[in-house]
Amino acid sequence: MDFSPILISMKTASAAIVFTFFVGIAFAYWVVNMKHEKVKMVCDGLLTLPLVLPPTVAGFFLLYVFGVKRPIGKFFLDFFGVKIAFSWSATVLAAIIMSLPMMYRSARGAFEQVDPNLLYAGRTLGMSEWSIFWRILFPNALSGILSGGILAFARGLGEFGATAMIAGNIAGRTQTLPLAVYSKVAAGDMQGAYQYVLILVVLSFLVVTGMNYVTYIYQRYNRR
Amino acid sequence: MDFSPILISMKTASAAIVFTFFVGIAFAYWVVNMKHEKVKMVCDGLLTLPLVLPPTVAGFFLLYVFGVKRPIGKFFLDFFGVKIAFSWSATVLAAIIMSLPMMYRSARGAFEQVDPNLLYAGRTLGMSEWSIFWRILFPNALSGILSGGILAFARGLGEFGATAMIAGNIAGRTQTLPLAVYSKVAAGDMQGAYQYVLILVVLSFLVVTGMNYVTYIYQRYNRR
Amino acid sequence: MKKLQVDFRKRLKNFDLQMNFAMEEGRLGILGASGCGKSMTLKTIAGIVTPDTGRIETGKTVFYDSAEKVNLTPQKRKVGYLFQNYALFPNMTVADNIAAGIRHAKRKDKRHRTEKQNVREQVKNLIEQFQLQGLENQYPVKLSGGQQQRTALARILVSRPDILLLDEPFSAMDSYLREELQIELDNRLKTFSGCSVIVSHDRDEIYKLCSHTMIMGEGSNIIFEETKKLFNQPRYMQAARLTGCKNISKAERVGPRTIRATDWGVEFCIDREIPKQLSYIGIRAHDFIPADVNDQRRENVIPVFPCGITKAPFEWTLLFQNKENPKGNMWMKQERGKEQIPEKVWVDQSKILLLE
Amino acid sequence: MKKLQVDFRKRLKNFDLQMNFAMEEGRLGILGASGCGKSMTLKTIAGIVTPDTGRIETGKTVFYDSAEKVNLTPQKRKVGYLFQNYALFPNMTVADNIAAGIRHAKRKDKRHRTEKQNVREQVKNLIEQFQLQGLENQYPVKLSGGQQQRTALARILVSRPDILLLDEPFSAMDSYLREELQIELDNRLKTFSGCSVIVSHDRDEIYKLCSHTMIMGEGSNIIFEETKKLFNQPRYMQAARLTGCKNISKAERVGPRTIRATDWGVEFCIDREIPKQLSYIGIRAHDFIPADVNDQRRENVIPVFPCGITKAPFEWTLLFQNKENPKGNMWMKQERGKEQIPEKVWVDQSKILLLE
Amino acid sequence: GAKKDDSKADDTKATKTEETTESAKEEEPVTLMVAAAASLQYSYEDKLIPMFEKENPNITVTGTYDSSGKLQTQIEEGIEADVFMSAATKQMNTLVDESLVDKDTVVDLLENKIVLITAADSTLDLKEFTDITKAQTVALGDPESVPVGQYSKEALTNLGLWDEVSAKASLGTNVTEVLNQVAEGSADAGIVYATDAATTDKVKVIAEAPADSLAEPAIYPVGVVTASKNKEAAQKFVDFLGTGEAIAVFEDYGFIQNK
Ligand SMILES: Nc1ncnc2c1ncn2[C@@H]1O[C@H](COP(=O)(O)OP(=O)(O)OP(=O)(O)O)[C@@H](O)[C@H]1O
Ligand SMILES: Nc1ncnc2c1ncn2[C@@H]1O[C@H](COP(=O)(O)OP(=O)(O)OP(=O)(O)O)[C@@H](O)[C@H]1O
Ligand code: MOO
Ligand SMILES: [Mg+2]
Ligand SMILES: [Mg+2]
Repeated sequence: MDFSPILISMKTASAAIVFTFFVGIAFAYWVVNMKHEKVKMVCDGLLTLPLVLPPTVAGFFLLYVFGVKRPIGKFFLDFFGVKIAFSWSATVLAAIIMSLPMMYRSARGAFEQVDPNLLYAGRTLGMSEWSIFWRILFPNALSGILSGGILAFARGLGEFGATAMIAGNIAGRTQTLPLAVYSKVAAGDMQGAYQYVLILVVLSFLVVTGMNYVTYIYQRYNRR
Repeated sequence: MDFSPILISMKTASAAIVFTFFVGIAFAYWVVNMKHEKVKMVCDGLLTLPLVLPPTVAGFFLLYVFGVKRPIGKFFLDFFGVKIAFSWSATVLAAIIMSLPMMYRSARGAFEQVDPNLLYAGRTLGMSEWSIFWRILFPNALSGILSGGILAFARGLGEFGATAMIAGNIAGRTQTLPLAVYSKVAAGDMQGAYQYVLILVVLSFLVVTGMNYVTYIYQRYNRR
Repeated sequence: MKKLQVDFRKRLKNFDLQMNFAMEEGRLGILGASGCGKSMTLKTIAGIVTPDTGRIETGKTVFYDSAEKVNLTPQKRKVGYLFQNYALFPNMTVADNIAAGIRHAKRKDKRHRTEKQNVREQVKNLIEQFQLQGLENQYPVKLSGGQQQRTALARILVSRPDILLLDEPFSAMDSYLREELQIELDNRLKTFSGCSVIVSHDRDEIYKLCSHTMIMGEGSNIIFEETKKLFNQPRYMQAARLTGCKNISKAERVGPRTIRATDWGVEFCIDREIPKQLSYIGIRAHDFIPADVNDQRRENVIPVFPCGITKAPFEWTLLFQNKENPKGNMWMKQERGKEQIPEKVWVDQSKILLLE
Repeated sequence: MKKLQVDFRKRLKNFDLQMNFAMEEGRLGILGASGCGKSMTLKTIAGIVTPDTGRIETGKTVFYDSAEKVNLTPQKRKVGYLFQNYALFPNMTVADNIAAGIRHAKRKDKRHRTEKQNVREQVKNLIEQFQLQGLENQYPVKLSGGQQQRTALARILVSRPDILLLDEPFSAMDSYLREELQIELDNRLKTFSGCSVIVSHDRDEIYKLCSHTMIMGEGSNIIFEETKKLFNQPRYMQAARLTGCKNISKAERVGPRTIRATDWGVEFCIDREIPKQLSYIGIRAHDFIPADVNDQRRENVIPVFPCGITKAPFEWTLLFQNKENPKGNMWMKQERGKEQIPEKVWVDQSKILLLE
Repeated sequence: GAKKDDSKADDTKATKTEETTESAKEEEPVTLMVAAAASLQYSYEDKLIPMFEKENPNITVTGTYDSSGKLQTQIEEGIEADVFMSAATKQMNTLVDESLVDKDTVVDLLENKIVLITAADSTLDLKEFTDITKAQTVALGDPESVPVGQYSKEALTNLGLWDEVSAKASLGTNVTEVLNQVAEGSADAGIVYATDAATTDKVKVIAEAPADSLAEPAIYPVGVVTASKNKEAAQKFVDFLGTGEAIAVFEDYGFIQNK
């Protein structure tokens, strides 16, 4: 069995979740604090969008945006020497785009459930908005945020359609676990497919349970 | 342009969200109230699972479970005369399985953020657990739950891989919008694809915004 | 017949909560220092917190018994519990919050129409009694503290509990409203056949409302006594302090009828029998009486060395020490009007509290 | 120089909140019925609620000015606000909650080490002062009501605000602790150069702690006065009621020096000048004095028809009506000891409050 | 049961590493990327690439396998493939027209047969290709995007059956789907390449499409991508695929040499 998909998948999912986690939270914070109700709803709709597109189609659009021949892809290539499409960064990009809505949405719901008096209290105590965010809003929304993180991580780990399109299925470079599973299945090698599926499941199981455990430990204060 | 995919998708996503919404909430409630921390974590892992499987692979498993030759599929066929695979019910099944983790996870996070004193208060007032759930826990977790609902709905609307596998791609019967988009894109008919994508986006946008609006109206009590 | 018997033990972080008391019909007031376990005790009775061992029962039902593994749900206990922070449902208006407290008879027994009518009427009555008119459709975030508390009280009373547990029911109300609602509650409780437990920091409130009073030390009940008796003869140092005795001093017996208050450097003569376990004495600030310079009394008279004066609206407080042997401060309270610092003060020996 | 000038208007659901007052150094107490807008006023000053129009400023800074479109963030206002429900951070221990209040000097100015040391020390001091020892690492859900309130107080004081806004700072504490902490706060506030505003339902508390008192009616300030003066001459009916005057009656002038209290059916003679706008009179329950049967006084003496007696620990209350013209109830309070129902009571005409 | 021979593949790999280290001094090491239709993956990975690398120690070959249509898009969008092998001429022709593949290098290397399949344990008594009309549900590749779908449609149209069949057809988005749907009995019958049918024993082949039903046979063309930076090596690989040795391997996997 080839172990490279495991490594690639882990690297991809980890890199993606780090980005998604913070960016998703940032978007959620930004949208929650919007004054204008209509703009808010529109932004929300836009951020939820990648979820309704079939991943393959989302992959297409990504390819049209980040392909080496398209302006943005070209820009990255020319100025940073980074080739996005068909490289490892493309697997990360796909995972990010497909999991961001979950992170964003979960974080938003979580923020909305926090008692606003706590935030006011922080403000009158002279805490900066930054530390109010990190020390009050964030920890008190943690359950919901971690739920989102788990969703986003799992989605990133399982991302297939968009990855196959924008990153290709290059063994040892962009072949993630889901792609490897797919390849095995396509070749009728169910045995091999099951092995990869098992790894995928165990991996995600470990991470999810680990995240649950962290929440459990961290939220001592909520237990009675 | 063929309009049947629109209808099928709408029917599928609606049917799926109704099921997912309540079942996801029920699972969340069940897991949140588990006494045993370890069992809790394991159940959580299992319920998050479908998210890490590439949809196509998830479709496989569904096919293996609900195929007419397999016990469950056979049971349905023999006793109810329902052939799950290749029917409209299969599109719904695929949408449910793929969107359930989001609903479950979001609802769980939302429940955990509700002040337990409110539940105790309901109990001492003699409210049944049933009405405590619907009149206290649920409305106070609404932000998070609706976030989950939006995620789940969008995911159901966009579900492609598992649907193609278990429901097939039968025009007018099981061809949902994502499948139609995929066909168009794969055939290089970008014009046709854009039309369907537009419909998909508008549809999900309407529903997401509608849901946001409902939350907004419903949560008057939270505004100051 | 005992209406409420409580005997349990529960480990808390800093100490063990160990309660053991029984009460008949009537009202029990609980006084205790902040954090001594008053709210926890109520929560245990209500079934929100499960004790480690013990037994809690009413005449009718066993709520909890660790030996028999009984642990009724809060619903089945029919206990009304006023949370210290009210715990109003944020998603319901005032009227809905109150209506949420109504325990419905079995659905099928009544016609739905009449019941709905009934609910509306009950809620309306309570809203009036608790002066919440105009706020029926307001949500809790938009209520003032006192309004929240009144809503919570109304919600509990409408649920017709067998036992009422009130955790500082009037703390957020202004004195005027408080007195009105105390009278209101008093009247309601007169028609209430079950027993009720009231936690309060206001000893006057307890005195007015409760037939019996329990004093709690850290984690356990020290005294359970008829209210009047307790306020007159607190017997324990904590009880004296919590019933408002300002002057408490360590004391030792130095003669057959003489006690020395070591903190103040004063000796007192007592004609009553002096209990063996005496270790403190207490004198209420009101019980010091200015003595004329030419007063003939010799016993229990203290020459005054004044240290400070504070004035409250209707009384003034004198802080003084023993002029001949200045040590700890004593407090003396006087009604306004006679605002003159006396040379000596006297205390009737029958007013001196002998405490354990 | 005015230290705090407040003048704003804000639509609330049931009424408009319209406040206009200015205070110099010192402490302002606010008394007002439940729901009249006290907490809202504090929130507006703190910057949590934005008024519709107006101007709020201190000597140093303009907090809010609708005309100039100034609206400082709460952070910049440096206002310490004690929330009525404390608003402790549930995710932080007691110590962390208190430390959260510390405003850091610009990071680079100090060495990190010493600052950390400093924080720990400040927190430790406050924990001791507020008697929270042993609870440093407890989370708020596990604190009793009083412990929560003390933590919140400590957290605010550590943030060294320019202005202190305390919303019922001692409501959840038992009387003993309350008095101790009042003294503690009093001392702290003496060294505090800014001004502070205290909302309380306890008029004694206001009397003890505040140099000035403001009485609020529904949505506006009725009086702003030196505390002592206000308690002696409340001038307004609401003020009299909120400063604890039990007996208030509608009144009308019936002669050059005669007033009839229509609710009680009693006439009183007054030698002072009687204000034009007189519409109520008030008599404090303590100011009725038992008159001997053979008393020679003829004016302001009421024959007593007793209706009820209640006893508080150190005083008893007599409810009575005018025997010759029984109408509304009057309250009379007496110290314990002289527990005899008098035939007549007399009131010193200088003690009769003439109210608008 | 897939056809593969792990032990042999491992052997060749092991020898290759040794040789690469030796010959590295002589020639610049080159890495080739082959973009090939998914159905070619196992013949490539297990046999052909190891064989080629053994012959050319300085060349390492990596592969990306997916549906031909997707690969076409990816080449259009600049994937750094050197060699493209499609499962149909349509994609290759498009790329040649766009000058993305060198016209001169294109070879119509292999031919594949389309076959009618049913589940191995099917009770339907199908005998001929035209019996497909007896099935209640049919799984086909999507003619718009899946090469085998195009051929299926063409064959059925020529046989005059398309209208009847398409009414009860599920158009799979890839061949794997079609295979599994038939194997699991979701569809009573399906049409796939003979090579696909050979990857699993859960389906049985009923019949090949009649010879005259296809105007042109199903051709697998291969060519060098214009943008390739290693054209020489790429051409070497294409040439290697045409050798008898390589053709023999393809035939092992069920392909037929196109003549
Ligand atoms: N869930 C809990 N777990 C462990 N300890 C707790 C918990 N809740 C409260 N405590 C601790 O138990 C003690 C008693 O708390 P309780 O709330 O009963 O006090 P209280 O007597 O009601 O005081 P107050 O008058 O201030 O409300 C306190 O020291 C508190 O810190
Ligand atoms: N966010 C809000 N929006 C509109 N009205 C509000 C809001 N919050 C409170 N109110 C209303 O404003 C009035 C004043 O409330 P506030 O909290 O200031 O009362 P308060 O004087 O502090 O009373 P208490 O002594 O009971 O705490 C109340 O009638 C309340 O119902
Ligand atoms: O729905 Mo997908 O395209 O199989 O990830
Ligand atoms: Mg308490
Ligand atoms: Mg208030």
